[in-house]
Amino acid sequence: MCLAIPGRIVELLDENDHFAVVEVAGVRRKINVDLLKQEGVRPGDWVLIHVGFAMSKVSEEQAQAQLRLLAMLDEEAQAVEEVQGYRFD
Amino acid sequence: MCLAIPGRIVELLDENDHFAVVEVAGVRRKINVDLLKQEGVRPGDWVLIHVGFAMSKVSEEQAQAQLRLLAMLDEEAQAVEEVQGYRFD
Amino acid sequence: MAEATVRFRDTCIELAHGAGGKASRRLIEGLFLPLLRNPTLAGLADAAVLELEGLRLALTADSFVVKPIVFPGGSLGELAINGTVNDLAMVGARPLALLATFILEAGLDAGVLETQVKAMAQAAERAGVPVVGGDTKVVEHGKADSLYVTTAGLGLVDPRVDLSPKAVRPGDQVLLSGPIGDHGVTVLLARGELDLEASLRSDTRPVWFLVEALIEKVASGLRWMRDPTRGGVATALNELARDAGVGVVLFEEALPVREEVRGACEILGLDPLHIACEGQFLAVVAKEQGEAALEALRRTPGGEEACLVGEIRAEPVGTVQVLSRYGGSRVVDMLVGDPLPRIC
Amino acid sequence: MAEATVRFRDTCIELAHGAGGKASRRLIEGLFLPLLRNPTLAGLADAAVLELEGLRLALTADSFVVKPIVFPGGSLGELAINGTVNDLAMVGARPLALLATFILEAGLDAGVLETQVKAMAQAAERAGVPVVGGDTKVVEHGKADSLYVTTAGLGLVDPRVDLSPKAVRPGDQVLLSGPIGDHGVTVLLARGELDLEASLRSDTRPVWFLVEALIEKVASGLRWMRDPTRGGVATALNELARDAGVGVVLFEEALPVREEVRGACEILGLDPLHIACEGQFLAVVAKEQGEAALEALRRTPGGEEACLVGEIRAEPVGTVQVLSRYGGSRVVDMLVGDPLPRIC
Amino acid sequence: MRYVDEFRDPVLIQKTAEEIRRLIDPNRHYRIMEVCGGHTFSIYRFGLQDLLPSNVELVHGPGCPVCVLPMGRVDDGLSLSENPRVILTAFGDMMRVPGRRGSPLELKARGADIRMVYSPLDALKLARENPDREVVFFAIGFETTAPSTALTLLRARALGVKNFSVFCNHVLIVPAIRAILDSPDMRLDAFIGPGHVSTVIGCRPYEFIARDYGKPVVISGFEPLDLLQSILMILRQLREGRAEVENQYKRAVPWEGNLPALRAMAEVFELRPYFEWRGLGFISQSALRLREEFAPWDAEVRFAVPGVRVTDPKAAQCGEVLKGVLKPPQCKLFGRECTPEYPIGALMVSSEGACAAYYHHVYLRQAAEGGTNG
Amino acid sequence: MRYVDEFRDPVLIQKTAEEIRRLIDPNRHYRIMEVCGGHTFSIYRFGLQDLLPSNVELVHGPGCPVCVLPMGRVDDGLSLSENPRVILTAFGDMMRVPGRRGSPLELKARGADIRMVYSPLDALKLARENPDREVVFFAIGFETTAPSTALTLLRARALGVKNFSVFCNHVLIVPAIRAILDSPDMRLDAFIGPGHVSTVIGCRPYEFIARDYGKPVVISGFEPLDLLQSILMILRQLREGRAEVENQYKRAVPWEGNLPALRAMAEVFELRPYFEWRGLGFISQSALRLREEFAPWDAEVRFAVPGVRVTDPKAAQCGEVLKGVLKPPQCKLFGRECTPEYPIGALMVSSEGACAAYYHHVYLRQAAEGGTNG
Ligand code: SF4
Ligand code: SF4
Ligand SMILES: [Mg+2]
Ligand SMILES: [Mg+2]
Ligand SMILES: [Mg+2]
Ligand SMILES: [Mg+2]
Ligand SMILES: [Mg+2]
Ligand SMILES: [Mg+2]
Ligand SMILES: [Mg+2]
Ligand SMILES: [Mg+2]
Ligand SMILES: [Mg+2]
Ligand SMILES: [Mg+2]
Repeated sequence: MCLAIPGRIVELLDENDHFAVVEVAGVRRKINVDLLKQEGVRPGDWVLIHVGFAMSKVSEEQAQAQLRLLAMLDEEAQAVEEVQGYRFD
Repeated sequence: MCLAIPGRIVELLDENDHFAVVEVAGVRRKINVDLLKQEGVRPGDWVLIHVGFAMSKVSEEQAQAQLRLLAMLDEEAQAVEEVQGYRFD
Repeated sequence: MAEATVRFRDTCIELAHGAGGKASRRLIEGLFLPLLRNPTLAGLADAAVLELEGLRLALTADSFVVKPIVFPGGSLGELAINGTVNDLAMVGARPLALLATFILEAGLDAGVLETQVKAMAQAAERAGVPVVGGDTKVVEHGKADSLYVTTAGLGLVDPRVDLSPKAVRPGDQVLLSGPIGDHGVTVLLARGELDLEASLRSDTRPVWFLVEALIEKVASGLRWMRDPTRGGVATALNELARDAGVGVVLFEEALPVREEVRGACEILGLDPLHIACEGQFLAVVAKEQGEAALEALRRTPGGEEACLVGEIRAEPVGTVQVLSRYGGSRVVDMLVGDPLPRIC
Repeated sequence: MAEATVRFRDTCIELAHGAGGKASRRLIEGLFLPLLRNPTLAGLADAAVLELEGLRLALTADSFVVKPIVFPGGSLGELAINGTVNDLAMVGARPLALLATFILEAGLDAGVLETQVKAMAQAAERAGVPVVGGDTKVVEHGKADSLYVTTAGLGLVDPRVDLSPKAVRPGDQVLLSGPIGDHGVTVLLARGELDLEASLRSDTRPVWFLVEALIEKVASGLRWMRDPTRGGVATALNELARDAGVGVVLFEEALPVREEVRGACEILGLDPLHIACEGQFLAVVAKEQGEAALEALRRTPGGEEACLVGEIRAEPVGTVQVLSRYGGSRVVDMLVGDPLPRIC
Repeated sequence: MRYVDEFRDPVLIQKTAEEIRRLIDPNRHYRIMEVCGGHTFSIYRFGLQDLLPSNVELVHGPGCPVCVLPMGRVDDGLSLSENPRVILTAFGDMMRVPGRRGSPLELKARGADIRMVYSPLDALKLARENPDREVVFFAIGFETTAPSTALTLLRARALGVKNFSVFCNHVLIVPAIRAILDSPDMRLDAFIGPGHVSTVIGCRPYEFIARDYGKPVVISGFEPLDLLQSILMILRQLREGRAEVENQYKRAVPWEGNLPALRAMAEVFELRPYFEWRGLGFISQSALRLREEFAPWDAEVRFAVPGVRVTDPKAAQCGEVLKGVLKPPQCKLFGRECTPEYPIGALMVSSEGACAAYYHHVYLRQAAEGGTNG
Repeated sequence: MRYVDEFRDPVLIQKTAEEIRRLIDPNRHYRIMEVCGGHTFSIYRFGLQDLLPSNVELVHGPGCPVCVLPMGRVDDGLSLSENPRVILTAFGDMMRVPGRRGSPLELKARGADIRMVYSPLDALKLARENPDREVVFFAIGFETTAPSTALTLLRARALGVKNFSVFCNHVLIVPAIRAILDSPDMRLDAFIGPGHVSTVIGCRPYEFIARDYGKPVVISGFEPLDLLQSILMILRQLREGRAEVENQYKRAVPWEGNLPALRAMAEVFELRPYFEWRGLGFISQSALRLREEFAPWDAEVRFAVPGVRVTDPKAAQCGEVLKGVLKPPQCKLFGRECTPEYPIGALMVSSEGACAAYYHHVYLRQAAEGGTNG
């Protein structure tokens, strides 16, 4: 359920920041960004898009951390430790 | 103006004789015969049809008389007399 | 490509532009022909003829949108086969293969489609031509009226004939394969809007068998043929008169019109000469061979009612005249617009 | 005629029956083929091939109903020409002549028609094929959506090739002439309902020039071709897998898909393998000649993006599998119904 | 007796034509107006001019209902179709008549719901079949047609049909004839009286023509023999110096007309104080409107009708042609700007219109005879 | 970083898969339910089963919004389209879902005005563009989708749009998971938690699963690396005897969820006391309806909705499949009466439905491998 797609904010559309243009692999659409009011969105931010709404911001930091972690999976000892550290805290 | 076509009544359609079926060269249509109420129409009668209404009865007698008259046009002396007699009286 | 001159000036397409009369001709000559021009383009002919390795191939296509799709004596599907077979026959071509494409309205009852495809299969078998391919598209509900069928046909032109308006000469005879207007009047009545009833049937049928008989007998004297579909005999002959630079004369008394067709036309103020046929054709033959041609037609099953209906004259160029027994004459033009009942 | 067995059981025609996927196949195989059966009937092939006096003639017809009628990179009229030229090309036939029939909606702006006919004239010129005939019908306002065009084509099959699913062998290579899905996604976005924008253009173009290059180079090794229009690459290859009794394997990484097409498909939950192309084709060639074939395509203008996308395997029969770099695999079926966005 | 072919008999036609030739004074020019468009059509349809001596000139009158309708009325009627609830119905005759924004057919092509009917009763039926729509009947026609509209309205009232109404354009032929007689251009010798109108109004209403203006009137049928005989009867009157109303069409026209028809008309309609005719201008008491009791079925009451007046194109001489003052080809637009394919005036639309009839039956032949550039 | 291809990296995928293989106990059978249909789709789409040891079994859960909608609700919604004033709008996902009288697509084929929208905002826009029509949005979806409906309704109210309404079928995933956990058939070892739902509700609502039922939950993204890593994290918990809620999808899911979204939902919706789920039966407090303040925009208030209950065909085992008790091919109709071409249950319609996914990605291949009759 709930197909959601990461897209990049390329433009904020109105004064009250209700709408923004996002781009997904060269495809653009106007979406509603009211759900990210608190955090605020800016051009360049990545967001998850679902049925024309931005649902959450996508964190590059977290993404890099995940990929780093997985890359180290075969560096065994270290990996075990890290993966355990990745447990939710 | 006023295309009207001779057709033959083949059937009366309702109790009050509002409608009848007429036939024109094998083509049939339901028409309204209210305008001929006074004279009355019966199957076999010929009527002039205009926009779905019977406008008048067609008299075979008058038609025959006309054709007879025209046939005698070259029987000159007689014709002259007859044609004058055909004048409306 | 050099910029073509579009002479079509109507701003909006109307039914008349598809009715086969003057507006159709305006659209074809003013827009299609200038834009698509090339040496083979058929223009207003029934089929295009194309030379390939010594063979003359005939190609034609027509779309069929008739309403209702089933009517006494035929159906849209049957028409779609016969119409294309006949267009091939009109250039002297034996039909070899047909293609059929369907535009279906979403929501169409599958049984209705099946009936139409069956009618097509039967008509194709009767005409002796296989349907070798096709296509199906479905458009949204309300974006078509049940179904539209387009057929295309490939034929091989009989090597013995060479048909063209340019071959027509004063003195030639005009033959007609049978009574006119049956199809058009049948469909008009079948729509039900006019509330007229008559025991008429569409004349839809393949005429290749009749054409073949004609070719066998009088190939050298055969000048031109045309199936008088939309626009009727009057339009077909007006086009001939213009394209050939001749006058055409019809003998009113000789024109075969069934009683019911005449009756419906009287009621509606229409001229049978403007009403479509779907199983008849006009043929112009050299005077010397007129008798033989007529006999060949009449001897062939389905050709019994063929008759001589007119002749070609040098003048007045570009007109079709109808001569009556009593010496009156009238000029019959191409159909203007769709045939509309004249009533009041 | 023996009573044919109609196996089509759907009660009502839906858009899916014209979408080129499973429902289309069901309609064609269940209704059209049994009723119209004959030795030449093309069935699901792009074009029928017919022997005449030692020549192999190809015949094909398609109706075009695309909305909107003008979209980035093309138009209905352009599609109508290219689509038929390409269907001829897919059986190895050089296009010789086209026919075009029009179903026009009363009220259509004449300028719109002119634009489409011009697009057709230009496309025909680009493809080097004359439009030799046609037909025009007008239906009442609201009984069509602007205009529908049907084109039929005649081609001459190159004597050097003999294409058929039956010629396909395990080990053969699957080539693709360029990136997929451009047309389908462009049109989907051009409808405007989804409010998506991308700088995509339809890939509509004639591919005969590419096919010709292929024939010149590897005629003997060319087994089968197909333009993956409605239903896309997945449907075309599933049909091949079934008709040839082979398995088809595609290499996920090798499939050329433009970024924007990939993006739109991600957003809408669609698979690019189900999206229509109008200027690409699939070719199966003998393994030994795969390299030469690819080179021939890439050397020809418009073929630069051609690539090897898969191979034929003996098993599993009747399936198309996509293999990913990391060892995963998935089966891709024919399109079921019209491609519908998956959203929530 | 089928009342058709019998009156097209070649032998009798020749005989009658010969008698006409025998009767005329070769030094006199005869101008006879056939009032009715149906006669105009028959004359061309049967090539009757070919049978008449060249000094017997048939002049086409105003009896073509679509021809005399001013373009403003056409536009008024068509404006009703802009209401999406309205189904506008009209006879086939109306469908190609040009309004300012196109003919009914053109508006229909662009999406208006305009339908052709054969009878006003069919329009009423349509209303009963479409209770959620408003069906308006665009009524046109002379006294022949008006009774059918009247009966249809009486029926609508009796059946309580509330979504049916009539846009009434019925006109009366007799005031139009009087207007022509009063025109200073008038150069007519006699009238062929309208056969079908007369089945309703009878023969008496024409008596003033004979009495006050001294012009013979012969009420005529529509077959070749009818028209030839009527011409013969007129020529006899002229030769004998008589001016009377005679009834050639006795087989269909009773002297008194049709009383039920006249009664129905009287019940439903009243005279408009004046009405504009194309070309003839305003003629008082020359048209009908619905009585107040029929207001619920009167489209002019129920809908906002703009009431536009549109002047014909300057060069168009429809009015002069309608009055018989000019022959169609004398109009500067004839055959050039104005053709049956692109009509400017209604006279070029209806096959009963003088211009269309002349175009098809005379002009085309003459053009062809004059060369291929015609 | 594009957040797509990076998570499909073949080297990392192989590494993670290897780590999974290294970690498992070959003598143990692992049954892990992916709650979310999006996960089901990804698993098949990327062929992830091929990468997993055969004793790691992924069980498909109830997280496919069209799958869990009982046919009665589908019929109720579709019945609205019988009103000719109504334009019924729905996501593409709904269009092929069978109701008793056909799917939305079939009804549309027969003339109903049913349109696909990408966003509820598009339905609202349609309403503003068609002021003379009634636009109804057939709302489906879990907590991910409900906020968008809520915001759309708030917008409709703010703009005063009166011809827009919502037929609300939003359901909540947490009560459904509890129902599965409480089912006597339950034999699951752990859950892959729904990533996109969690962007709204955060991670806390799953804690009862770990705490009360002792099952690990890992909230997961949808790319191959996300799912493999989540399985790895679950296997680690199981190996270490832990049962915790972990968040693999940290790049998108905040622990607390999305407060504005939760607030909008609370403002517009209230819990239904109970709601029927296909296969799972009535689950209390498992769905949302519009609050009384939104009655003017509530299609169930504004229109007569029949409220039909339709039992699934007897042999259909959608419910058992939805609960993870049966695998799709264990349903007697699977692949025979029920196929993607002729679906009987919604699970065979949506590409997120367990049956459709299994059919396309497993069954077809197996059938082919088993010979051509498959
Ligand atoms: S030619 Fe045309 S404009 Fe002139 S009088 Fe006739 S209808 Fe009127
Ligand atoms: S196969 Fe069909 S009927 Fe059986 S569980 Fe799946 S969707 Fe339901
Ligand atoms: Mg023809
Ligand atoms: Mg043709
Ligand atoms: Mg038949
Ligand atoms: Mg034809
Ligand atoms: Mg096709
Ligand atoms: Mg193809
Ligand atoms: Mg084709
Ligand atoms: Mg282009
Ligand atoms: Mg094609
Ligand atoms: Mg044609």
